[in-house]
Amino acid sequence: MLEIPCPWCGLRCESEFSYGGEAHIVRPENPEALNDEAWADYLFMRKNPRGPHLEQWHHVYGCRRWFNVKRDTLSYRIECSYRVGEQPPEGEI
Amino acid sequence: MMTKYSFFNLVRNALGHHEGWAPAWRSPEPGKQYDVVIIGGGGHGLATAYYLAKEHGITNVAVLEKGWIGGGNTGRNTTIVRSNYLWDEAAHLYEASMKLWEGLSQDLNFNLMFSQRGVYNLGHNLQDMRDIRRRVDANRLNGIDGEVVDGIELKRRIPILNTSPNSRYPVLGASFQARGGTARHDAVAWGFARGADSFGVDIIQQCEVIGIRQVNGCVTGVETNRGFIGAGKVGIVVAGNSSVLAGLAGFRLPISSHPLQALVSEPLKPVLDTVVMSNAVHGYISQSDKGDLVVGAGIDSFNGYGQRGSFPVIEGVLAAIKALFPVFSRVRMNRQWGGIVDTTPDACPIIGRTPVKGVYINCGWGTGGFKATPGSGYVFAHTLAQERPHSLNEAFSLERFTSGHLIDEHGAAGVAH
Amino acid sequence: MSDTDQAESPLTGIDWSIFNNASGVNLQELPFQGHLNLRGRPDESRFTNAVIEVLGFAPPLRPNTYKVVDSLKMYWLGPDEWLIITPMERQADLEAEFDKALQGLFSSVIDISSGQTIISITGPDAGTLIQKGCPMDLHPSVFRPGDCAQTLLGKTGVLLSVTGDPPTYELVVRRSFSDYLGLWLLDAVEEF
Amino acid sequence: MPAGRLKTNETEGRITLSRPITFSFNGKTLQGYQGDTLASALLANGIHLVGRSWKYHRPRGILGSGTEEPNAVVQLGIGARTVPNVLATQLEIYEGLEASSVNCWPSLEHDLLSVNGWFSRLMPAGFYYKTFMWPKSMWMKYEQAIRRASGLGVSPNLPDPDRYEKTYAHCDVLVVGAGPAGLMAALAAGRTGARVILADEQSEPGGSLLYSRETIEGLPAMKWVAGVWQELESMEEMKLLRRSTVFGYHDQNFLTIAERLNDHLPRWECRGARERLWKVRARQVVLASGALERPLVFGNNDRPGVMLASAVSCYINRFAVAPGSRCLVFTNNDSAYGAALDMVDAGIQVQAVVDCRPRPRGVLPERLRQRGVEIIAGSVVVNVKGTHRVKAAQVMQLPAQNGILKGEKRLIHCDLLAMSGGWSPVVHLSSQSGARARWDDARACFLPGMPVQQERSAGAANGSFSLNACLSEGSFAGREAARLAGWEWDNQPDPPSSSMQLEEPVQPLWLVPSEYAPGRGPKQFVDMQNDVGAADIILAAREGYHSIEHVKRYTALGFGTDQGKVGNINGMAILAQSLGATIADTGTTTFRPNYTPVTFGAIAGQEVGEKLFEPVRKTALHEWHQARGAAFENVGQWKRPWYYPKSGESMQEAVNRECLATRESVGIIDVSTLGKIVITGKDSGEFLNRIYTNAWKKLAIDKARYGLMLGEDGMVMDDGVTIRLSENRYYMHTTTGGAAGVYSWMERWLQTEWPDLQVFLISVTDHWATAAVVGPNSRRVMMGACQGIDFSAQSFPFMSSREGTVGSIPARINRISFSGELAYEVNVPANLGKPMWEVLMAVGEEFGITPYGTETMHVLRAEKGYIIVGQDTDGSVTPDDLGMGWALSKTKDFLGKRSLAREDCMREDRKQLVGLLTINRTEVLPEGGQIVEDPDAAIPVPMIGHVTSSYYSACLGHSIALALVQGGRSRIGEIVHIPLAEGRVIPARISDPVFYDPDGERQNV
Ligand SMILES: Cc1cc2nc3c(=O)[nH]c(=O)nc-3n(C[C@H](O)[C@H](O)[C@H](O)COP(=O)(O)OP(=O)(O)OC[C@H]3O[C@@H](n4cnc5c(N)ncnc54)[C@H](O)[C@@H]3O)c2cc1C
Ligand SMILES: NC(=O)c1ccc[n+]([C@@H]2O[C@H](COP(=O)([O-])OP(=O)(O)OC[C@H]3O[C@@H](n4cnc5c(N)ncnc54)[C@H](O)[C@@H]3O)[C@@H](O)[C@H]2O)c1
Ligand SMILES: Cc1cc2nc3c(=O)[nH]c(=O)nc-3n(C[C@H](O)[C@H](O)[C@H](O)COP(=O)(O)O)c2cc1C
Ligand SMILES: [Zn+2]
Repeated sequence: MLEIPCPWCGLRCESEFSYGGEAHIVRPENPEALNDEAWADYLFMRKNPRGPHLEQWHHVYGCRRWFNVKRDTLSYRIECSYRVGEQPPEGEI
Repeated sequence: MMTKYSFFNLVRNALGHHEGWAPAWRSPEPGKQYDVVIIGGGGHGLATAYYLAKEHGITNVAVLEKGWIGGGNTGRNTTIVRSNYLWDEAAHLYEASMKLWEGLSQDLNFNLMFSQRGVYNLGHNLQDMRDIRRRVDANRLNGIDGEVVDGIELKRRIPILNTSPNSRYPVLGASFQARGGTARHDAVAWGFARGADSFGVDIIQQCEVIGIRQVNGCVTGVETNRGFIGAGKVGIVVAGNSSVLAGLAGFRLPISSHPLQALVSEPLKPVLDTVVMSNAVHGYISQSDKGDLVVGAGIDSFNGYGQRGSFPVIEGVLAAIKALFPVFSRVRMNRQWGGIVDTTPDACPIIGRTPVKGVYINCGWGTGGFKATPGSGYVFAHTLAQERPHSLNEAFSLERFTSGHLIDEHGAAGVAH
Repeated sequence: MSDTDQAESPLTGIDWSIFNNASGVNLQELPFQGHLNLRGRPDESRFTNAVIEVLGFAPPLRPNTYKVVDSLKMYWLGPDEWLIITPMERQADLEAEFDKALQGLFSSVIDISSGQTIISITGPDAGTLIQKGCPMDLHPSVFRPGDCAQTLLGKTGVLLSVTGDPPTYELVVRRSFSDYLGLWLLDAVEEF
Repeated sequence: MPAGRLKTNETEGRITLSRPITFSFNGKTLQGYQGDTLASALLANGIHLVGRSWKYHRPRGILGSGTEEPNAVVQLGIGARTVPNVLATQLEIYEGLEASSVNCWPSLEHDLLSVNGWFSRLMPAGFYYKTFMWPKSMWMKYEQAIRRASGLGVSPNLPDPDRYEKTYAHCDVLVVGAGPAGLMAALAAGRTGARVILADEQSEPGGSLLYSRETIEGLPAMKWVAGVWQELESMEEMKLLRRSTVFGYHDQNFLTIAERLNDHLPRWECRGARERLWKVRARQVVLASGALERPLVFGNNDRPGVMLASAVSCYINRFAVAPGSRCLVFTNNDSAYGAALDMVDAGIQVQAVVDCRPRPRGVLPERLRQRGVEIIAGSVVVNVKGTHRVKAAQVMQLPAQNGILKGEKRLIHCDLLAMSGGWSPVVHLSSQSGARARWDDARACFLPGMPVQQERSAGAANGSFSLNACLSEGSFAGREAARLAGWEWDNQPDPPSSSMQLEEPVQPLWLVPSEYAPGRGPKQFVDMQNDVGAADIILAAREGYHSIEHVKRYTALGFGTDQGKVGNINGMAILAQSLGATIADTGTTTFRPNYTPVTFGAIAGQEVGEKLFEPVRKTALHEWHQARGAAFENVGQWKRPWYYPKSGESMQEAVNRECLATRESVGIIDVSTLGKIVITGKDSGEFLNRIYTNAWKKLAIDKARYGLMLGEDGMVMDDGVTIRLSENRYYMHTTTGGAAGVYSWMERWLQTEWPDLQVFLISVTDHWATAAVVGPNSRRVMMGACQGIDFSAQSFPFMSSREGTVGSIPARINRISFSGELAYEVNVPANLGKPMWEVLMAVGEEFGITPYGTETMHVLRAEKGYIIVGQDTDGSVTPDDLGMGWALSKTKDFLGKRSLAREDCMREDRKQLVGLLTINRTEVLPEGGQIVEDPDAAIPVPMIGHVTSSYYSACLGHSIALALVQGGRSRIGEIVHIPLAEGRVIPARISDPVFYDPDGERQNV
């Protein structure tokens, strides 16, 4: 069971959270202006990297905040978490 | 020429203290140039190579495997084979695979221990039962065997199943596919490898693809940890690693790779002679020929390439198994492990061309592609050889995510093994 | 809410008598309290001032802490969310005072008194009992008086807080899950 | 005292002679003592043959003395409490214990399937892949026979009556193993004040000291252990767990421990739970799990009476049992000499020590020589005679030429063969934690790899085999772990020292050479439980299975309940030899949980059964429904009344009655389970505009509107009515099943995408109890029950909301309808739900107010063509498919809108929601039934849709259904067919989905 640092509550067990997938996917400003490819890209295409990943988690049984985590998808190690609106940490990603 | 496996040959070799058996496949050094390079030596990749040679006469083929063949999901799945999928496109594809299974041991001259002991998908609420009826009726009209079984009949057939109305999610009934069952997963990889090798296909293990070389948007070969290997066409069949390979080729996929866990009990004398799956309580179980109960769960929610997941999933699945089979409470779990499953938004595979000319992909089988191994290899070989999809995989193109023509198997395949 | 005499707490369906035999733990429902959900932005001083004006004290700003002042208990739930527990008879007044004080502010106060209930667990084994189903570290050196946390107990979310030495705990649980939680506690207490 | 029991006094060994215990094995009543394991008690009774092997059904005895045991697998007990596959070496005996051998029939001594042994030449590794293929149809028969032959123990066939506890735990330092290293680690960490958990799987602490004759600080080892234990027990923050196996090391220092609480007790002494699962988050971990002795791989090395040398010591010193009377020792290292000395001192005749090393000269060999025992150096045992028990062994001189030994074969009689092939540190947990074990040539073993988590190994687990090293490493590791967890204490005393002497180096000996090439002579077993011989591994390599993982899967090496604890390293070495590679190249197979098997029950815990498997969510009115005899339906986690049968009524009759009563007079239903979310803040209207497909800003206060919610993929996700309570406040209803998902979905958009919107969401589902009063007489009921509201159609029109009281209870009343009837939803705080409901029932009595459940609700809504998301939709349905294009705003963006413009969503022939009227008006279509145009078409029959909802409508006197049909709206009037499984086909006519009151007059009255 992972131990996830909520930016508000600190380290908590994975079972208190739900997973939200890749972070920093921005909803297009004006969807109608996009062609089908661009829209499909936003909807479905994901980086899904093997290694460092910026992803969203929701502290659903805690403070109910959505936040971002930098986690390695191979080692499962979590480098850090940061709030929505904050910049992802520097470094390889 | 491959030595034939038979009882007669077994006796003959016994007299020679089994010193005369030839390797099931060669261990060749990588060649310089192949007509087709298949990346990924799982069941699907090896089957593709086999059918390329057998059905299309294309034998200048290499299968590149970064580890050992069958070491990916092929070697770590719960071996459930069935073809009772909901939507026509999926049902036809899986049924084609089922038909291949039915003669595969003989075709490959390798006993895959394909055991049609039947598969039950349990229903626990009214909506489950509606979905079961819908799927079974669709299957029947598509020529796929299936029946709806009520709780009483289910209890008669599987007396150790808990069908009490006083459980949290009582079992109301099930769908049953008699032709479904299990197969010996490792043997599938080995059988296809041996078959492909006998046609001259090079199976190259410990060979990891680390780049895909292109000229003017057209593939010319692959970079590997053992050097460059030229290729006319490249087929990517790497399951959980699909996004990584797509990344090397310069495109993205609608895929998330997740851990999917499974576990086995200690070996027991025969006690469960069929496969039982439940979506609602998230667990499925069968008993292998060796005697261990093989138990599977739902995916871990997070993306992961670690071939391991989190403990709560194991707790959940064993609670589910205990709820369904209270008699197994004192049985002990021997080992647990995980694979990396390539899930798509519609729980259906992607088979076809990619934005890079000459690069084809076969992925997205997620939690349920073992059953499709022969069929997937068959249609992918066709796609590679003819440079256009087989009618069975036409609907499974990458373009469907743009057009919106998804084939949503989630309802039927919440745990789609 | 006017007639508490007609009111039924969520836990009426549970027979607690087994707890009477448990030596190490005591359990009690604290029904019919006022529960107010308060939302607002703590970086707006008008908001914090309004809270002080109504309650007489500032909202706890440190995550996962609570304050008790007289008969009021105020929990931090999130960076813009608090729970205020008041005696039932003060609840309506408080709500009205808040409505007034918060006029024109991005904020809200909402009565959820019927939506949850409180269980207090005391006794030397109280912590051990809760630890069976709660993944947080409840050691008295870690989870200390003044701390609270929204977390899991068994398969339901709870708001857990601790006071005193030996520690005693209070659980706030949603109404529709309280029956389950009651059964869970009855099962878990068997060994004590 | 039985034959095999050594003379001993009370203080020697760990058994208590004053407490005899009676037990039975294979139906025979036997005696042992408190402190015995089943294995020691059997040996004391002279019983060596305990089981049959998996494939060849060879007779097997006891090899080891602990978790490593591959052979002595028994079935414990009978009935509901039977346990399959228990290790006799781990099972503490208790009064009345019954155990029996597995995998043999009709009896252990005369096992029919031992004929497999005769055919074993036909059964090399993987033989089944090569045969049983013809004729094709026979495979299932062959398979049945294979299944019957394999498997070990028997599953219980009754539900488990026992209880299983679970708990979370947290600590600064978790120490695994209470041998000398672990005890010192716990002591050093505990003395700093850190929170420590010490877990050991054995019944008492001491680890290998339990059978050691060494002294520590001048004390007999176990005296020293007792002192340490006492100090540990006195520490406040020390948790000592006995009979507790750390079986999994997961990510982020999460470890799982199975504590066995009752398995060592007779039934009548069992209290509480059988097992407890500990889920531990440890800041630091010390792995002091010791080392396992390796067997040697020689001919017939599986015969009963062939044992690990350390096990022999253990039986003598710990259990006061002589496992034989004449022993031959075979070794490649010094430790077996210790065992030989133990035997000599216990009065067991040691025939000789066969040592493959040319000149064994250590302290221990010298001591043994002084005792007059012959040492046959530079030699090996090549074969064992005897079937059910060792009778003699053949010894030959090294070196081998081309792997073959030539020369004299010396036959030595013995009834016990003690072997030692060296030691393998238990690197299982460190490997599970992610460290890659590394091969060490000097010590001929794998050592723990570089830690990737907060862990370290100490003692034999770390490859340090001397007791002094174990003590000091343990102490250092414990201290270091505590320090890293933030605890320090400078005054730690120096670690104690012991009497143990240094040993000479081991000489690796993998496949023991003999006069035969491997595979030509007697079987040389590597993995005894799975009957994997050296020849099988060599065959696998010959056939191209070169990876150790392939060899594992082809031969089943390490696949058993023992997970290859003693066999794997030998197997890896033999593979390396046959490939001409090094063991470091070959590597290990992957170490995975569980270290030893753990019951499903312990992992499931008490989260099973009707009450605790999943929360049962109940409304405030649950007890009322129950008292009225409601049948319940699971909807998500909720229990909802399904229908209320009166005595003797069938479900259909009850539903007919409920429907008619509602349509004709008045019905009442508990709809408290609907999700309810307050949306507040000045941007609430804007937020709703984005979330819902239709427009919200212009909705008047106290007015309600139906909303449709889509996923970003354009598919219908949820629906419900939302009411505007005030300028900046809305009250949203979601579906019962969708509530949690919708809430978290909306929070996500707000928090991550639109943080600039001033909106708060508060879930109030649980706060409100809601009753819907439905039917033409509902207004009368409301007027009778409520004060302060004018119920006239003009002042309280359809789709509006008012506040008032029901009885004396403050209530919000919404005039909305899911049935097409005049209807009101009464919301009160849930604590007052029951009195509210009772008021309504009382007032409604004169109108025959009828409570109804979800089934009637479904019929009523289907008569009106209202959809249920999740039943009439399946994740592939757009609003237009449902005929709800009217709900899509053209002027604003909303979630999912863009997706609707994709090619596939615009197809003409998409499936559309329609009604179906069966030609036979009483025939109810099966829900889920497929729809075809031509029932006689050849398979595959093209399907044009399916039935989503289907009921008998008592009010219409007709069966009705909703269906999704390709291009359905343009087919109204056509006849289609629904083929049933039994071959019958039901014809039906496509109709408009609204069957009842199409103009909506009734709800507007
Ligand atoms: C626990 C679990 C249970 C399952 N249960 C079932 C079930 O019951 N029924 C069912 O039908 N399906 C099941 N599945 C799914 C099924 O296992 C897979 O869909 C299927 O085996 C995929 O086969 P594959 O050949 O595509 O992939 P794999 O077997 O994973 O093969 C892909 C190969 O590609 C190799 N590779 C990756 N990257 C590179 C590279 N860069 N260069 C070279 N090689 C590379 C990998 O090493 C791997 O060997 C389960 C999966 C899991 C994990
Ligand atoms: N003469 C030799 O060559 C030789 C070789 C090996 C060991 N030894 C001796 O053995 C002793 C080793 O001491 P040590 O403390 O390192 O080990 P140990 O073997 O004394 O103790 C290890 C303990 O850990 C327990 N254990 C192992 N895995 C566990 C798990 N997963 N969960 C719970 N408990 C677990 C075992 O039951 C055992 O009690 C020393 O006395 C050493 O001299 C000697
Ligand atoms: C169908 C199936 C049955 C298995 N049966 C056993 C078994 O009886 N014993 C065992 O130790 N492992 C068994 N395994 C698990 C393997 O040992 C191994 O854990 C799994 O293939 C994943 O590989 P890995 O653990 O090497 O990563 C089985 C695996 C599968 C897929
Ligand atoms: Zn939080």
